Amino acid sequence: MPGTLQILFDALSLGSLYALGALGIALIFGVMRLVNFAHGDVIAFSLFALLWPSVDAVAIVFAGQLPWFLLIPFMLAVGAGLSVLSELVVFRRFRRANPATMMIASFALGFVIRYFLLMLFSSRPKSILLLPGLAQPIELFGARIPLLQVITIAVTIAILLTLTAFLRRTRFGLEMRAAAENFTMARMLGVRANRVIMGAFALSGALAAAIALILGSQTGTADIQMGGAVMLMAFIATVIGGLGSLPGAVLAGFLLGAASVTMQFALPVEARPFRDAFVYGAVILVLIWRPQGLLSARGTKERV
Amino acid sequence: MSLLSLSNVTIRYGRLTAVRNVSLSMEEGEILFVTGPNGAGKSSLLRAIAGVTPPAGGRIDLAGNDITGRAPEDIARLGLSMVPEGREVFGSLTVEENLLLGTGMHARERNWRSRAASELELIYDAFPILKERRHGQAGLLSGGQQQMLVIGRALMTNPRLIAIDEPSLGLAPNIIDQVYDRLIALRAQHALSLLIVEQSSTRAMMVGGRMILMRGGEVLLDGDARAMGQSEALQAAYFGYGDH
Amino acid sequence: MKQLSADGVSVAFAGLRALSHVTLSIEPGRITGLIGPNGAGKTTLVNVLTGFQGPTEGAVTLDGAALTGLQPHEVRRRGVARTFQGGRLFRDLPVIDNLEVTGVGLGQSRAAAIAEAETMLDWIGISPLADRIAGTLPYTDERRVAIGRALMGRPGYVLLDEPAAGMSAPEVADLAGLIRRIAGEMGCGVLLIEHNVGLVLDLCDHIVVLDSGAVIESGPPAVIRDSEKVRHAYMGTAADTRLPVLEVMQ
Amino acid sequence: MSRRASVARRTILTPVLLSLILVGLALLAFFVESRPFNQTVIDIFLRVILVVGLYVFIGNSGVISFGHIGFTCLGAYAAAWLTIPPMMKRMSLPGLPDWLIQIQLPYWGAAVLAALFAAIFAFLFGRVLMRLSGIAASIATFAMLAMINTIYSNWASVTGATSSVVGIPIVRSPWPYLIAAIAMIFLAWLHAISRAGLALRAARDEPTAAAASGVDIPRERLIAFTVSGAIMGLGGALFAHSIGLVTPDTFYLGLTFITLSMLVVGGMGSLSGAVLGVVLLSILIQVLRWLEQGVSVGSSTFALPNGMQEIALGIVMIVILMFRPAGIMGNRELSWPRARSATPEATRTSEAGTAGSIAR
Amino acid sequence: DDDRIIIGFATAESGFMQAYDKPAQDAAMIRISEINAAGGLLGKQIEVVNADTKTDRAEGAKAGLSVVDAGADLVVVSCDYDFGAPAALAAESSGRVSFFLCAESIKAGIQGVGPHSFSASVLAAVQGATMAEWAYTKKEARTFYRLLDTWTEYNKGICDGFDWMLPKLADAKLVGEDTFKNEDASIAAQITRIKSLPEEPDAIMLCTMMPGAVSAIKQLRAAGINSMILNGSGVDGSYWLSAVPDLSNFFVPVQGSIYGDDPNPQVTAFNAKFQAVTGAEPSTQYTYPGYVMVDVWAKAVERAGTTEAGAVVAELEKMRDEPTLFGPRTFTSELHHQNRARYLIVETSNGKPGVVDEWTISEAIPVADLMK
Ligand SMILES: Nc1ncnc2c1ncn2[C@@H]1O[C@H](COP(=O)(O)OP(=O)(O)OP(=O)(O)O)[C@@H](O)[C@H]1O
Ligand SMILES: Nc1ncnc2c1ncn2[C@@H]1O[C@H](COP(=O)(O)OP(=O)(O)OP(=O)(O)O)[C@@H](O)[C@H]1O
Ligand SMILES: CC(C)C[C@H](N)C(=O)O
Ligand SMILES: [Mg+2]
Ligand SMILES: [Mg+2]
Repeated sequence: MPGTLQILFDALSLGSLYALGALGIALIFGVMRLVNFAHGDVIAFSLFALLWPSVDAVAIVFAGQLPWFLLIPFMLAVGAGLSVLSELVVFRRFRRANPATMMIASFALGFVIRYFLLMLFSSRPKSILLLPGLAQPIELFGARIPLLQVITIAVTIAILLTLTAFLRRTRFGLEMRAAAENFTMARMLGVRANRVIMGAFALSGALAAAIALILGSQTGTADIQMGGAVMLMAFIATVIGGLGSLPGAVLAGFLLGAASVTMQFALPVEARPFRDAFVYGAVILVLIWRPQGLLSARGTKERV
Repeated sequence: MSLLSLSNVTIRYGRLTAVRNVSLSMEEGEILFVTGPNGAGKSSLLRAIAGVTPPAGGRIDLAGNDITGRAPEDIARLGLSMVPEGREVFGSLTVEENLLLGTGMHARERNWRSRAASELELIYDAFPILKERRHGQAGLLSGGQQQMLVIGRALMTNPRLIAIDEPSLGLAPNIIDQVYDRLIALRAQHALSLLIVEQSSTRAMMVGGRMILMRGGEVLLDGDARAMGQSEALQAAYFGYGDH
Repeated sequence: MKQLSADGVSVAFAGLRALSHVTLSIEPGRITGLIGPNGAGKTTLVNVLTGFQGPTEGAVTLDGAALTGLQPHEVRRRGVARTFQGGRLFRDLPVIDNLEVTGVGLGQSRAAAIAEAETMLDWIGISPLADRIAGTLPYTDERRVAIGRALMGRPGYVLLDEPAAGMSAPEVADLAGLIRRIAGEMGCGVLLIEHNVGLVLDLCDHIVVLDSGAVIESGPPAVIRDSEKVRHAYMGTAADTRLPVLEVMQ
Repeated sequence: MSRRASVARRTILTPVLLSLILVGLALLAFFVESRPFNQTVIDIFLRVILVVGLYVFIGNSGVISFGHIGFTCLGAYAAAWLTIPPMMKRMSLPGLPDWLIQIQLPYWGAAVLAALFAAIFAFLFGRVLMRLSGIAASIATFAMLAMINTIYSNWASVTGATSSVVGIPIVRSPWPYLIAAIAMIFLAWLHAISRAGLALRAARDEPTAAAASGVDIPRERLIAFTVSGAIMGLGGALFAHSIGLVTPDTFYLGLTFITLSMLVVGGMGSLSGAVLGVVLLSILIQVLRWLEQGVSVGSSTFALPNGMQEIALGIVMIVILMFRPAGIMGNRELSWPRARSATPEATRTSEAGTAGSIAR
Repeated sequence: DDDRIIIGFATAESGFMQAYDKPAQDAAMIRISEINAAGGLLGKQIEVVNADTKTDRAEGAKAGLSVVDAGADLVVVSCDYDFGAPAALAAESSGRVSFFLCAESIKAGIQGVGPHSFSASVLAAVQGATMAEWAYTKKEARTFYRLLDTWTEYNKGICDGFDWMLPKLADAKLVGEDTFKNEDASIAAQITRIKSLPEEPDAIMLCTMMPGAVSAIKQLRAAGINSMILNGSGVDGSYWLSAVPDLSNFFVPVQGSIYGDDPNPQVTAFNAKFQAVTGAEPSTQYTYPGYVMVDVWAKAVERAGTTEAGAVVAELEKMRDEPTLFGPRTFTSELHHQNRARYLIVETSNGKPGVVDEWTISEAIPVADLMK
């Protein structure tokens, strides 16, 4: 049986992706009460932007050839750009719509993005060599963890701290949360709510791009569907973490990773294929136990 | 030139006309009470001025700018501060965050933070309970406490015109007095103009100023509050009510 | 004996005592007033009486039987109804359905519920509103509909949380009449929370005054009107303690 | 007794009109006599069943469920277990209990049992999940779907795991599907006008007030959840018979989202919205297909590039929702245009010619 | 329509199956045009009709029906069994011969569709068995590790063949096994399990396919696991190799080589022709079965002298090691699929793939074992 430290690292490796994903989702949810199903496709888009204009199976990475200090900003910009665009063109029209409508709109938007990529790049996954250095594992206290994951974890925590501080301390953050709760009233107080929300979209788009970067260099493939799996877990993390609570989302992300990894170790081989059933079962239990989420975001209590 | 002027403003909700060709104007520093029975269109009128429900017809000017159909935030930035009917607190924010929210629009001006800070103290003096709960979640306040909060929040933005839809809603009598004292004091200090929807004609009479009476979406009476208070006309107008 | 009562009820929220050892009882056919400064704990008390808020101490009993621990819908089915300070109509449903729902919630068939809803709207005098979508009603009509909803199924007790808020004097006078009929004709026990002291003094047989969670005074209107404590803690200038138009009407 | 006509009498027209639309489609298929088109119509009926199933729960409770396709999966496999010839079952699904292997029912019998089977699971899951609301409930229902999918994708001896289960008798006549769809529409209508339906719709808008009105919210939700579970199960069974094989991944996110979209675009607040959402979007998809295959305009043939169909579909959906955030029908029901007093209600959502709502 | 011979393609022109269907269909078209150029079949020109399945089962059924209605004598369906079956069933129920382009599950044929259904490719199990036996005999591999991606039936098929073969190999032993899901963002846990073995296994049987395969391989190698990695044909192709720089000790079975080094020069010639027609060389070996399919079906039609289904099936079932460009084909009345086939072994070392050997499993996998 492998050392517990190694198991911990593996849990972190998986969890860090979910956590980072959850951040992007929690952000938009906190600001718009919108479950943004297009997020996963923004991820895919940001990665495929590196392939463009080449569309053949043996991808000649174009922007991908940039040195990292140009490449990273480029991707973040693409993600943020697309996200802002979707806010301008689509979500802005749905300010007063109910959550279900927005959800479906975001899904439809994701659908459009996905098939646009499909039309351009066909369904065969493209392979890319992105920041290869990062794939190498490093030894810590006799346990092995890919450098990439170390970075992901660090980045996640860093983003979490900055975002939280940003949302709590700055005027912008305050206005974001206000616009989220009562759009019209916020405007009556002179809040340029539309700009504020656009800002939120830019942030979450950049986060999506960050995930694309990490997924890209970890899996070495650009696949139209790629965002999907991570996003699903991210959604779940966002909810069981406590809606609108960024720390909660991150915590839950890591917990999901941990759950999945421990199951992978604990279960006998014939039960392992059912791993996810156990994970999702746990999710349901957590929701029953704490419907408002692990760390329910401050100020979500209701009274009559 | 008058601070606020409406000419032939009409407001419709689908087929229903809530306000019909209303024209009126307000001077700098004036107090204008709007009263009238249930469904008269008072709230609708205020919502139109604030840019929330753009009028179906007519024109609204604020401080010399045509604000017909302008965005609420722009109107607010022109110096209108609105307290809508029913408590619209940001329940998930703290009391203090609620109060500070409105000051953000002055962020470009110099020393706005210090000004905001001092404003805040003034509000806290007027409503000590808010200070007590300053870091508490606004949504958990009692109805009246929430009402204090929205009024305080409106005052924080140091507006030129403040429009309040039924300030006394859910407030204990002694608090109502405080609210009015505060409003009148402010008016004295920075020539603040007050547009107040008030059901209690007695209150209007006490405070004095101008008063209009709306019914069925039209302005029936317009005159001095004290004078009108006693007048038969007011009663008469009221007894016409109930014809939905 | 027949009464809805709170015995030594206390409620504590994180770092704040909303109610401490409050005892009060509501009897059929009588109108009990509950006044007090903002934040005194009036709504909280209503929440406790209707199962929306569990008391940290004390008990709620209905005609001798314990209500404490029951779900709000169970309390309602036992005949304790309330209105909300914030209106809380079913905004997307027509007025008639707002009442019908309650009938159905109480176990009536839809037909029966509709029938009662119609009689109820008549009884209150707002039949013309029957088909209006509740969300579009002016503030004061919301109040009347909310009361109608609370009266469905002839509850033994109704707790009205600031029903007169935002009403003009004549409307208040109207409401006063309605509340009298609720106690009189229906024989309901009414708890009336209001800041319109004039209305309370005028209507109530018995008045309880809360301040920061505790009962500071209780008794008949006369006592309350002259109570120094109450005046100090609560009353304002004369403005709202009289109902000029009310006199005109009677 | 009430001055109004009974609720049923006031609203019966809605399910009748909706059924007529479907009958029209069936007749069209009957006269066109093209088997692909026939299959298309069958698909529409299946979708109608599924989306109506969604409506019963989502439309009335306002809780978005991502889990209902799980019940479709249960239904489909139940139908497979009950209709595949025993000898094939013994080979491909040896894990089934012997009595089940022996059984071979006609498709309609199997479909009814499948609906029952799904309903039972809906009831059991509902007991646990219905106390949740809002997004928490949505995620919980999704977790349920994911569990069902994982189990059915790996329990080789009973579900054949990821491999298709074959040998399910194929039914290519549209009539059985039509009858089922109409039956489900009426079932949904009955639930909507029932006390449970009304109470649930009220709780959707104002849970607090609903509780204060004596409504036991979890219970009403459980009823709707179970009924809709049954409908989804029936849909699953017929789905299996329409293509003759089942795999778990057929009943996962793809189907979940397309059905949800149809419901929301049609208008999740109304039964008519559910049905029309399916019919209109399906027609739109079909038209786009034809465009994609190319239509000859005079001499030249004009064709959309491949994949354009999905993109166009997505865009159209977004545009519809932009102009009708509450869906094409809003929360109104199909009915004869009748003169109504000029209440604001009539104007809040201004469908030409349509009026009334099952709520009334 | 006796004066016309029609082949109907009910295949995916969009969605993820398109990546597999399109090349195979192009190859089929090449064979068709060759036949037409050589005077056609039974003296008639072969015509082609298409219907798009959109990589969707319900659409698949429609597509099948529409090509049948268009009078197809041969119905060609999607590469994968799950997506091809609805169309195949449609064809079967109207008594037409149907061919899966490259389905590698036993179901793709009599067992899963009916007596008129065939597959042009080789069973996945054969791939697993081939790699096991070859690695054992040619690479002295003795300790094996089995890593299964439970996503598809194809993956499981590979591992089934591996499981069938392993016991037959004296003193070869399975030192461990594990599963993962194609979409798993990280397989760190699975890797740790391998790492914690007393010593690295000689070979890892990796039963997976795109897109997850690349990620898994990348992570395995990044973790410093250098055992030889055995795969199914699903990971053939050089288009993804750039993602795993200098990949080595990596083996794939293929029916023909796309790398220009096929022992049979005609294959290389075909690749050139394919490029001439489609603009690019074949990107995986899954291009080839399409060609084989038309080839064997046409032969059967010639011999039967008719396109009538019964007769054609009878002729097909007479084929024993029928030579084709991409290895011999055998069809019997109990199996319309290859349970034994010649495979080329492609080794990738330092990121360069190339044919290193050729292998045919010592005995065919019994149908009974395939059905278990
Ligand atoms: N959103 C809306 N949709 C439809 N009709 C509305 C809407 N809001 C208000 N109305 C109608 O417009 C008319 C005026 O309403 P308004 O709220 O302005 O009256 P009010 O004078 O404020 O009444 P109150 O004193 O009770 O607040 C009423 O008939 C009301 O029903
Ligand atoms: N859920 C809660 N969490 C925290 N504090 C609460 C909660 N509910 C009420 N309070 C506090 O308890 C006190 C009593 O509130 P309550 O609403 O009962 O007052 P009230 O008498 O109804 O006042 P008003 O007349 O303004 O409606 C207030 O200070 C309020 O902030
Ligand atoms: C502000 C709160 C006292 C409002 C109360 N909870 C209601 O539902 O009306
Ligand atoms: Mg008003
Ligand atoms: Mg209160």
